[in-house]
Amino acid sequence: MTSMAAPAERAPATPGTAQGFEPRLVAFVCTWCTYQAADLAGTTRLPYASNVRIVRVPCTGRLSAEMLLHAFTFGADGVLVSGCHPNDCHYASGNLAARRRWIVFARLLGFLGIPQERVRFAWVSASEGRKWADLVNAVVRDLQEVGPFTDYHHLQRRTAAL
Amino acid sequence: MSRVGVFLCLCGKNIGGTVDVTALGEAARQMLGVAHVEDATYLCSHPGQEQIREAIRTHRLTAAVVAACSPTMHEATFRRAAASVGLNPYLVEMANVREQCSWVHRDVHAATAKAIDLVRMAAARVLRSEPLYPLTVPVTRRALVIGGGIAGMQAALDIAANDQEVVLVERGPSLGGRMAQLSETFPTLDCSQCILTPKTVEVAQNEKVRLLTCAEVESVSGYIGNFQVTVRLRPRYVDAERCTGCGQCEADCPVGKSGMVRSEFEAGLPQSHRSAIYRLFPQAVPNTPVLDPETCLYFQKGTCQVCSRVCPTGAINYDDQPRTETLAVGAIVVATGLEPVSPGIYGEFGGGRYPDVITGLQFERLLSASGPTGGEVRRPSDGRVPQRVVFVQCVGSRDPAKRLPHCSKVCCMATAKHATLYRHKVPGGEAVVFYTDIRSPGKGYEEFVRRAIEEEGALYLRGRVSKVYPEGDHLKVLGADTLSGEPMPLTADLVVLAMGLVASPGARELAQRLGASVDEQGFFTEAHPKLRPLESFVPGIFLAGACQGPKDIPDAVAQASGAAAKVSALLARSEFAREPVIARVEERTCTGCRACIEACPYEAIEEVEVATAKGSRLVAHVTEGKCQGCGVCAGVCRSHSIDLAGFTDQEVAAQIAGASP
Amino acid sequence: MEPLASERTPAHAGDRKARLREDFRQLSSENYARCTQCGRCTAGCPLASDMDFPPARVLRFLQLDQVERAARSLAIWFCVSCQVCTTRCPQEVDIARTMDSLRELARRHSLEHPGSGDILSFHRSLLRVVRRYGRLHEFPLVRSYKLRTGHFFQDLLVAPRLFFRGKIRLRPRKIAGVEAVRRAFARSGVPL
Amino acid sequence: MRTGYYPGCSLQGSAAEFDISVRAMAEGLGDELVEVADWSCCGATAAHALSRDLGLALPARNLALARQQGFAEVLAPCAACSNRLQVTASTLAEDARTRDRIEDIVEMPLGQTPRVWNLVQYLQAHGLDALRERVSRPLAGLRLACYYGCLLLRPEKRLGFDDPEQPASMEAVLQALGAEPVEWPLRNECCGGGFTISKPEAVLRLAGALLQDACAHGAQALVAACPMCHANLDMRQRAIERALRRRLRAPVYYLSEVVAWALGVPASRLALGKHLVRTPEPDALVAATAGGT
Repeated sequence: MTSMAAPAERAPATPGTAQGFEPRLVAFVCTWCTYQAADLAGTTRLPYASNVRIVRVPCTGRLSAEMLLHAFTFGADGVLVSGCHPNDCHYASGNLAARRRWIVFARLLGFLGIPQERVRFAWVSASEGRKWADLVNAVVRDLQEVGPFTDYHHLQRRTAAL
Repeated sequence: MSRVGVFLCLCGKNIGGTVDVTALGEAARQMLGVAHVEDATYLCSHPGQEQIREAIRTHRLTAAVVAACSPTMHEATFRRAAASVGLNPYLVEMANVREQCSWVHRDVHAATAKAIDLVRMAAARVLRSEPLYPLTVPVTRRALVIGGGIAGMQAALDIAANDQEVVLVERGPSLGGRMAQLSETFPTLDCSQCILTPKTVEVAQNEKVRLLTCAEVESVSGYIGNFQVTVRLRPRYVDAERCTGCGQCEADCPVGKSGMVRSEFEAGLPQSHRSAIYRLFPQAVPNTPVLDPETCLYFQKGTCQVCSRVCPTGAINYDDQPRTETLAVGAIVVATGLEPVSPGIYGEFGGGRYPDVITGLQFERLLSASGPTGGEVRRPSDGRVPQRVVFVQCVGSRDPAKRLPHCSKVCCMATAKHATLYRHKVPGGEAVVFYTDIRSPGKGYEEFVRRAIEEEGALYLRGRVSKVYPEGDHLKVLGADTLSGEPMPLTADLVVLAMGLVASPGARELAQRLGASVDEQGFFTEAHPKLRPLESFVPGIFLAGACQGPKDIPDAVAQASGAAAKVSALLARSEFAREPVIARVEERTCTGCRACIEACPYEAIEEVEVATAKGSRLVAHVTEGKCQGCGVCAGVCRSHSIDLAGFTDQEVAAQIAGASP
Repeated sequence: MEPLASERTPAHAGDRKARLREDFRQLSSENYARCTQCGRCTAGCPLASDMDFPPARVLRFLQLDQVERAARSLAIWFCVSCQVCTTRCPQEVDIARTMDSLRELARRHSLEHPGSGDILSFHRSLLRVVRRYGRLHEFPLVRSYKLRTGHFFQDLLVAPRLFFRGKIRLRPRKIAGVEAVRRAFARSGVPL
Repeated sequence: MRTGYYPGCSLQGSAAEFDISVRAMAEGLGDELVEVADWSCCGATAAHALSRDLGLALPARNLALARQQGFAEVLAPCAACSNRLQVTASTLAEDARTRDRIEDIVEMPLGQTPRVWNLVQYLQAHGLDALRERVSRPLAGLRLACYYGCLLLRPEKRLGFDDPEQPASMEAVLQALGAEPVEWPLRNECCGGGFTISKPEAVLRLAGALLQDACAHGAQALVAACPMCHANLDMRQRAIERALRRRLRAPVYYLSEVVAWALGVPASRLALGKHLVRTPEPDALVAATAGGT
């Protein structure tokens, strides 16, 4: 069962504590598909890792590079961006616009010294509650492998007012 | 100086059982800008809402955070409550601590820690929020109904009954849908055609209803109240104005005489055939035949033209071309219905391989007085009257192994009906039914099934069938009776498979064009499984009948009328208020780089000239009516000059910052 | 009458039932709650008519946590591993594997149904020959089977025809790696 | 082309003619079969019936041997052997914990295992068109019933070989040889498998039904690819005739026998005489029925 495989549902320990490291995961999800999927996971009571903090936007196309960087500067060890499946975007093509942007953005990440494995893009539709739960578990597990991300914390003050 | 109120809902034990609400309250009190914290067992209840109103008044709150269920559930509720005491509804933010916390985490510490973060995120966000005021948009007072089955017709008629215009788009050549193929209907056994045809005529004659057949929705743009729909009309090759429906063409068509083409309406029964120019059934509405170029000798071989020669009114037009038409409508009803699973995916039953293994729909046509056998039950292979018919249920239903886990809902009743009608038509015959569970909720349904068993003498065996295969000129059915716990191999003359039901072909593509979503079986997803079963996720697009899930006739009709009522309510007003979540341009910093204009999926942004000290320059401008609030423009703007009201850069940034303690 | 899972007393050292359940869980990871008792396995089973309980009933026992009853059944021995049940199960329960698991369980706790004699003897004779030579040889197999079962006259008509067609080798040879094979037998801990 | 060859125990004994014809067939295809050195029994139906671990360990040892000896592909003509080898390979591939346990049992690494072919897959790998071209004695006018039985097809999820309900791969091979495969519904049903000796009455019933169905659909002979099936259909046929009180005398070819024959391998090298039911050369069979017997 998924919950078995899920990382321990303990309060996220302060990143850096070697043992039982509980990563902080910020998830940017679109309101029409993935947010609904997360709700569905709830209504069907599918347990999953509690490490995730959801930021809801109308469409993943709304997101800008700054927002993701911002998440890292405020202590995220990883970022998950999930919207509607291609062609299922509530706004016709917003998710694809986003997708195109990430291709460019991925390079920027590297340039800024953020390992690509810390940012994950996914497509989860409103009917895929199970997929959402599995996705979060998988990402959190991966982040536990990669370990805490501290390089950006010193920027916190400066970028506080974006 | 802003004063944020934080309201914590225990939702009975739903939240309170997993999240330590006391600790949550303590933490909330420490949060920036929080002036007041209180909790309640059910905030959404009347006393709960009153509690919020009261607190806003007495503590002079300038914003509120409600930590409760998903905003999809109750955001509107709480915003209304706030608005009623003068707090701008957009200064109320929800923290989803139920669906996305207490229901998915079991450890109290983890859940509480997360809940605290969620509340902090919401509080930080709402501090950056500003009051917003609803926009009003004009409403096109015309509805589009997609699908001319019983649900679509009912919806169209009900909307028309409110004196509102309806365009009914049907993919096929005539009205009626699945119901037209049924012989009798359970549980009353009245003839399907007899109760259906009056409705089809009603639709055709209603001057508020515009009927487009051989038509499919090609593209949809716009939004609630203001949809632009492009419809593609396939050529019929028969001029409806001239055609008198005499049927001469149909009668003389050599393809029809040859019996080469099986009739789709007869569910492909081998005994059935149709002409290349044909009507689905004699009482079809419209009564104008349609020519099928795939099977027409003239289109295939360039010779024949018999139909145009025999047509007394010269209505045949081989040069007929496809057309597209764009309609402006305020609301859309989807009524695209369902189709049976193909028997081909069950090789072990040999449906489509062994002639005397047929589907339930094919059996309907064998029973139907207007069917290929004139209502006599005769087997496809040799025309003999079957002395034992074995009905197999749950073929393509309740079968996770075939990725069809759902119950198709109507098959139990349909099978009981088939067994009953067979016994009426072949008194000496044996009807044996293999079922998994008998599901007969519905008025008079259980009684109907019991009658089939007790009075009609159908033998019901609880067990699924493993294999069906020919043995001599009979069929061997390897079944089981799990109640006696014995294998039950039977010999049969005819086997009827109750095929499971999935959304009709093209539903998925249509959903994409509409921006709506469907489930694994292609059924449209409703906006809320319990409270909004008639609406799709897309405002202004409603669901009627089996496109939303398997349904019998009464259910389909009921849902159609419900959807129609919603449409009428929407079209009753010439204007309607919509969410003020739209893009706004800061002209002073806009560089006119056009990035947003390229990015906008709705062509809602254009260039306008603004005066400057030294003449003028071009900046972006948002057309409020067109903007759907996706925010793609704000995502691409390099100078942060275009922002999305309700999801501003500042609000999102604050929410992110709030995620860290 | 065995208790339902819900009524089950916590396992302690002396609790044979609990040990049985534990052993079974180890051998089979199937989720028997998935079975809807639709009977498709029974319907397609070529041996169902010879069994004391049809396959679906054996699964029912497991749903009721009556593991011992399932392991004591004759059905599990009459299963010929044709896999029709597994292939056609709508709920994707691996019934054929379950029969394997129950047979192994029955062996470990010596719960074999008395009627399993011939089939079990054949399996055992076969494996003993394999353990001895590394490969199967029909002559010692049939000899050992007949000794075990006392069916001395079975196939007396066929045997010579087989022999004269050179289908039975009288002098079986051992393979080089026979020791490795024997160790594999030992480690698998299958009682022969 | 150099393919590993895992004959399996039956082919060394009661199914010797199967072994003979497979080797002849491969030669006819210009392929070199190299026997996996010191192979051991796969445990067939008995091992997995009594012990999960032994049921995996015995095939695993042979997979590991084949790997050590550098075979990328291994042909296991016996349906039971190919089934056990393939099931084991896929189980080990997907379940690391089991793999570790079995590695300890067989004292050999099991990380990588060779691709195992059953007889039909082997021919498919050669390409049916290539086969068609090599045919020198087409089986024209010969109506054959392909018998798949269980082990070639099931468990579908692990073997992924052919549609377990309406298989057609053997028919395709026979068509390439010019024969006329008959469609008969019981071709994927069980013949009684390993119960030949331990539960003969069941075998008589099941195999009997199969033989009758095949004949009822106009087959002049059956084609099998499994020694167990062959034993039940051929060796037991007299007993079946007695039980049914009906004369069948239906020859049961091994697939490799008809392929080899069509490729021009002289009958003298095929040992058809080892079958218990008199089994003429295919062309004789055509002549016989043409003569109207």
